[in-house]
Amino acid sequence: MLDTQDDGYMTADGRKIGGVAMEMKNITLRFGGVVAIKDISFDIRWGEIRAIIGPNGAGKSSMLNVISGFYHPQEGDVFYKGFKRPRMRPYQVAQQGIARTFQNIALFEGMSVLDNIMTGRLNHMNAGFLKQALWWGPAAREEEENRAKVEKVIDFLEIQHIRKTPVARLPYGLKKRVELARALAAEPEILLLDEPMAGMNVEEKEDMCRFVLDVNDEFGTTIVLIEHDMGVVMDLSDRVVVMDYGKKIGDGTPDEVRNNQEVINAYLGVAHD
Amino acid sequence: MLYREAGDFKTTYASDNQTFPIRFDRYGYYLVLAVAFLVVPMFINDYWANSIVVPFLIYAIAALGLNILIGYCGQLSLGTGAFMAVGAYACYKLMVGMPGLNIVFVILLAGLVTAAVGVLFGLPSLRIKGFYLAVATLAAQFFLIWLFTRTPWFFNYSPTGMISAPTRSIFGYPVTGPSASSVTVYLVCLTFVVALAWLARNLTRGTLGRRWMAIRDMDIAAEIIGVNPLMAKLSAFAVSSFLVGVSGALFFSVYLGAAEAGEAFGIDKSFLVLFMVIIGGLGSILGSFLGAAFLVVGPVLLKLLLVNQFGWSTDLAAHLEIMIVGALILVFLILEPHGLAALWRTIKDKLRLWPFPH
Amino acid sequence: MPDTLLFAMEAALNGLTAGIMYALVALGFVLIFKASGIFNFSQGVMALFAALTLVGFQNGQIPFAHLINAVLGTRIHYFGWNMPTLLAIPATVAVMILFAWLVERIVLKHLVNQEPIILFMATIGLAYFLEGLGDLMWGAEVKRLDVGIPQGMSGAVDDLTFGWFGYGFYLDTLDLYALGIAAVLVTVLVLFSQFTKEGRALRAVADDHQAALSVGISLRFIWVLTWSIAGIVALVAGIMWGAKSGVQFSLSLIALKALPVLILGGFTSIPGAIVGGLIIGVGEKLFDFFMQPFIGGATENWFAYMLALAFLLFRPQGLFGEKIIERV
Amino acid sequence: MSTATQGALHSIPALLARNAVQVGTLTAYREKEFGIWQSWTWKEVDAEVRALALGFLALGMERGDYVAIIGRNRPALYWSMVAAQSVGAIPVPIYQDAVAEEMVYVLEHCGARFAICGDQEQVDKVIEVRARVPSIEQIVYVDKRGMRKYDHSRMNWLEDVKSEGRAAQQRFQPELERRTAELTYDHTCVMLYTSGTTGKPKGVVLSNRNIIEAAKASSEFDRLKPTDDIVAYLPMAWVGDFIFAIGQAYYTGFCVNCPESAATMMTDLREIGPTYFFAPPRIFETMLTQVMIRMEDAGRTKKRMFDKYMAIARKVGPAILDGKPVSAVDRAKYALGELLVYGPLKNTLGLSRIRVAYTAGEAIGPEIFEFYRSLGINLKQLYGQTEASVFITQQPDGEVRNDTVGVPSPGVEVKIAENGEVFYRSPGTFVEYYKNPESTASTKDAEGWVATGDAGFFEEGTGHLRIIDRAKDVGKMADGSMFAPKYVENKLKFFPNILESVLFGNGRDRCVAFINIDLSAVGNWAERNNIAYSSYQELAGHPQVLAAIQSHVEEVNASVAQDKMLSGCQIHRFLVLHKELDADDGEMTRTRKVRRRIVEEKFADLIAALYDGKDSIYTETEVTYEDGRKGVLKATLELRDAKVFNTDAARMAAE
Repeated sequence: MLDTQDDGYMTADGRKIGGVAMEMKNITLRFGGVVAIKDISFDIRWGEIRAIIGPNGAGKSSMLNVISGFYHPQEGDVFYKGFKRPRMRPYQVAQQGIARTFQNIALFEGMSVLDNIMTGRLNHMNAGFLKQALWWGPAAREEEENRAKVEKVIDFLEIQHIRKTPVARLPYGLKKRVELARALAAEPEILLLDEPMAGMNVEEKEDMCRFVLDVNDEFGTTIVLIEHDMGVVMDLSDRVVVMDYGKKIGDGTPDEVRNNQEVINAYLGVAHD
Repeated sequence: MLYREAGDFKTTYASDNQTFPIRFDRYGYYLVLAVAFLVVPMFINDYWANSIVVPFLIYAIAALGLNILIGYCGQLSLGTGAFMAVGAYACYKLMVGMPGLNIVFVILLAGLVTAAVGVLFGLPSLRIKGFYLAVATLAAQFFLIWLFTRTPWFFNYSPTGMISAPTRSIFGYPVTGPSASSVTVYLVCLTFVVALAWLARNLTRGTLGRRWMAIRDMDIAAEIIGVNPLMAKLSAFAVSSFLVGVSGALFFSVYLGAAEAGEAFGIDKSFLVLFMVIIGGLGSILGSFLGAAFLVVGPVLLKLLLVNQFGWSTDLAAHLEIMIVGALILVFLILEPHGLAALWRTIKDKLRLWPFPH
Repeated sequence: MPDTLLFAMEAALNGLTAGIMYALVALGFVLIFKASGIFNFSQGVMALFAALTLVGFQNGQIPFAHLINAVLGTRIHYFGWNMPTLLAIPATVAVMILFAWLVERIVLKHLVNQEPIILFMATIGLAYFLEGLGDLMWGAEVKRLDVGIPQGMSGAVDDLTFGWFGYGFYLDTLDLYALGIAAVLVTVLVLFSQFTKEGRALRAVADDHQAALSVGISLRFIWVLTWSIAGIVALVAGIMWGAKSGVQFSLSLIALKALPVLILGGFTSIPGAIVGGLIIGVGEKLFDFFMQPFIGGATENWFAYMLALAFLLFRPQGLFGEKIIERV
Repeated sequence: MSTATQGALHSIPALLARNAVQVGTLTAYREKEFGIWQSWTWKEVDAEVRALALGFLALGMERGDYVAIIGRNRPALYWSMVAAQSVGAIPVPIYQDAVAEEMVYVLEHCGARFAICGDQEQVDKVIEVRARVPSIEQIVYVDKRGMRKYDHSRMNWLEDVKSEGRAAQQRFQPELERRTAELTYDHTCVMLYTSGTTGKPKGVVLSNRNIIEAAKASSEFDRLKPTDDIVAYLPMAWVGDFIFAIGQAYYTGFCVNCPESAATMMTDLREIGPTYFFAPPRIFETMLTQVMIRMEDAGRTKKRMFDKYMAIARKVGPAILDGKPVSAVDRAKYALGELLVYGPLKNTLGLSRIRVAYTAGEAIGPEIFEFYRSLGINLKQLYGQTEASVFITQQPDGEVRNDTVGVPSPGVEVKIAENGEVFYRSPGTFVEYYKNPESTASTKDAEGWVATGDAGFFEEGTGHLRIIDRAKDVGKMADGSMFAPKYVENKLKFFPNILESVLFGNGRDRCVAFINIDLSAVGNWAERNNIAYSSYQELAGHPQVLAAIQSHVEEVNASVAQDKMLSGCQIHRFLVLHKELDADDGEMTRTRKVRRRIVEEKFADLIAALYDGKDSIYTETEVTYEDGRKGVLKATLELRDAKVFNTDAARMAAE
């Protein structure tokens, strides 16, 4: 069990970070012979922005996939809200209030922006089958209430102008934003961002940073993000986990990490063999 | 060009995501309904009813069903014919078994039975995808047809192995059997079509529809954002099979009157409906109707032209027809993968922007 | 030795020969699937078409005779000469190659990087088109196909088995030849893919499209090539089947039979196709043999599919296919 | 506010109370937000405003306090104005794009105690100037986005103010009723700062009488109905917006629609399809340009059809609109055109429901004006100014022409001084310039006649007023002939390629001109003739562009020459400026009127060069970028001669 006494810390800019929300304990993940993650442990606290960084192939994405229940580690456990998380399907994890975005955009290309974001609300909508079929009272009402919520998100991310556009027609940067919107619409307790700035130009990156901070700030959402762009991460995050070749080589505040010799080596590409 | 949208603004979400948000479309829709229910019955005769209108309506329901499965949920099925057969035979057994039961309920029940069978054959879709699934549904196709032709219980041991619909009526008007007039048949089918299309629309526009489309567009992502694939796929199979079953029941009871599983619901039926969906437009309710209309009216016209005009032999005309249908599928998949519905949409957008090109 | 067992063995033996047919068609599927990731539903119809064409050439039929007569009111049917088989076969091969070329030119070219499902439906359309075309060109009536392969009960087998069990199995000589031809065909294919430049290109593409393209292999050429080969395989299958039970529409239905074969064998494995074919062939015959008393006959119609279905649930990637790891 | 309804309708709150009773269920406001048009009936608005007013009382708003209103057009801000009025305070709308200096001046000058801001951006501006304007006590904001971290000791969210008001109803209701009941026709209704073309802005004090009388007269003039719709998108600090969206809206009780944002203005306009519409000429001009650009890409047949029917429209459209006799054939053709072209066109522009549309502020290009008229849109001109609560003259239906500004509005007297300057007197005439008696005296004499500062004359026969130019700008040339720059500049601006132009020549022997190209029009033209350009400057300097402009200039010369009185104003030399004249650089007012003096000083070197016949000159100009940074623009400009005509020759040419 976790240390329930622990009740967080203050950040430099005076934000209050809560106790431990989720903890990875000695996670090891293999694909056949390949070891993607090797005995990694770290925790995520309520309200913080937690980054996982590392060179390509370090196992960052695999880690995220473990958190979102897409991969099931052969060894180690995930503790969520103080309890050991049983092996569950990804959609069950999502229903526990964990939403995510994907490294190479995973939007539903056949739907409009609005519908895509509405899918984020699925876990909050539960009108019965018949009610939906007859579009009868509760179903219709539910649809409208959730549409209203989604519109708030659309407004928040400033994508009103593309509301009804099919996502297939959107440029890369906007797609990323829509994907974030879809995740936000789920009103997650923990938001996982898989390389949110990958392949963006400077301006788009700045916007995205602003949004990430705003999200954490306005809704107090706990954010876990993967990024290999060091600079971005250091400005954004409260604490950083550094991975390399599936192993954890550093964990702490951006400054601590910056001065960690192993990390420096990993990034300067000092020979691993 | 015809659209006048200035001042046609939305003040509630309900009005914003209604089926026909544009006033002009809405009125057009009402007009079509009015004509279908009030004008057509006055002029319809047996020829039109039997060769075009009724088949169109019945196939429209089947296409709607298949479209929900393929177009909305992305699960390919080649078993439509068999599922129509299930509907038909269920309908037959119910008609014979419970003579007192109103035909409308019989048909709906037949639909439910089919839904159950559909779910059963949908189970593999949880493990397998794409053509693998297609094969699974083919298994349904062949197994079920075999079952219906080989098991006398299904056709009440009739020597011919055929099932034939006894007379049933609604409000005293015979709907099935020889004495049914084409007008009543037409109106019954029309009512079913309108009602079921409305249900389908409601399902596809709401939560369930989004679950389906999420699975269709990217099943992994869908599951990760919280869609339960089991429920999504099975519900799609259920709804789809229900519609197909109802169309099968209608096809047998009010249209054919008598049928034999082998030739009435063979694999060709499966493909015919599949083609309707492809030509009409995957993932579009309207498309299901357009596709059905196209593949019902097309051959009739062709036959009128080749056989009645040019006096060709019917089989020659048939060969040409098969060839043309095949070619059309290719043409559509190449030029307009989203079918007539997409064509319609493009035209509409042009009209809305008129006189501007874009 | 109990008779039932003997009968069962005989049934199995016949099943084996039927299995070869399936295997041959499945082979066509696999070739195209490997090279272009297309699931060619029209493979069976190609067999029918090939057989029709062959017969047409042999009998010196005039293509589209019926159509021409209908349009021009003429009464032409035959050129009035018979083409020797040894000439007709190459001619048919040429036609199949032309067909392959046209398919690439008119259809595939426009469908590159579409989802597989779309391509699949396209081949269904192709199947319909080809079926209509075949009937239009050569007429729909059932035709005898004779390429000089001896038919009828094979005495050799009969004597041999009689010697062993005191009961002579019935086995059609044609099937024996089929066995041989199939074997030859497979070896040729293997040799081709091993020792010719085109063959290597073929395998390269099968392994990795991008890489193959980057080393300058023309995908379009590969497609024409594979479709041609598939066409030839179809012709062989067509000849076998046609010789056995006449050239007619039902021929195209063996395509449907080939699907479960593929499920068993896996979409990408040539040996898989063959083994799968044999399993299905033997399986359905035995199943029918044993179950007939209880559930009635004609179970061949669906047995293969049910087997495949059951199989799918436990090993979706097929006997020889490799496991797929999904990633986001 | 039952008390007010019995009393005379002598204040906006009183009108609101009346509407809540008489047309309570009709929609009063709509705003596009969260994807749909959020709507409020007059009854709801009444409740909102009352809650807000109570909240203001709770915040300690006093009689006579000045309340700054800063932000884009939003219902909440309009309600704040009315709420402020109901507690006896005076709303002072301020241009939201005003730079800090202007804002400081205005806030200081009126000594605002409250600032009500649209969103974070405006709040930041106010906080920035707060140090220098101590009078500001409370800031209220409408949009909560990003405001969480701010120090709220002297700041409130509008919604909180409201709920506080509702909570405090018991306490403040009587006080509120008392204050609202006190309001008379002579209480100040609003104070608007005119961005004077020269010098510091002046605070124009407009009483309830001014606003309501003006609104009354004009509403009746055009028979406005409670079911009418307008789109409020012009700056709230501009008198026009106040008259249309408050004065007339509350007097007739029609609906005010606020767009989602400036960016979506055009789509929102299209969705609403207003029945009553005002826009400055430049808006109509851009619309027309857009139409033409989009039609460029149309297929040939479509293009031909378009041109054919537009020709028909130009021929008979206006006549049909004015109810003049038109042959049946033409009517039929026009009807067909209505189906094929005009109808859809009006629809895509969002103008299909318009009953009355006005343009004013500057002269509008004849073909632009004709274009809209010919489509069957009842576009009219009016002449007015802040000091008059807008209306001085208007064009009655059926007497609409491009070159006049109409007849005196009901209740307005107009006279022309011997120097040609136009004077007027009306119930709408402003009370005074706030804290500025001498300007007041110099503009408005004892009998209440107000000098417009414009030179003009009444046309014989029709009695329509024609404006030549600003009176002070009408100068004399060296040879004593008349110098009317605006007159010529407008003629230039009628060319789509020309955005702005400035004519010089006062006291000189001949005229020269600066010209600004219209980037969208010229840029598009460049694209079609695949002329590459990397910057505005490069495009402006391109020889082909210069050639095109030159031809325009010479056309204008020809037409100017026809009028003996003004033929001296022909342009002998001109140059195309390397930068757009810009409000941020002080070269224009916020309403985009050219600040002649400032331009004259700033570009003295260029003018000089034009006069001493150089054919090119190098110059450096300081510019302000959007983010406030300053920079220097270097350029070498080509100076060109233009052909001039003598009157008789021009006459010949014309005939």
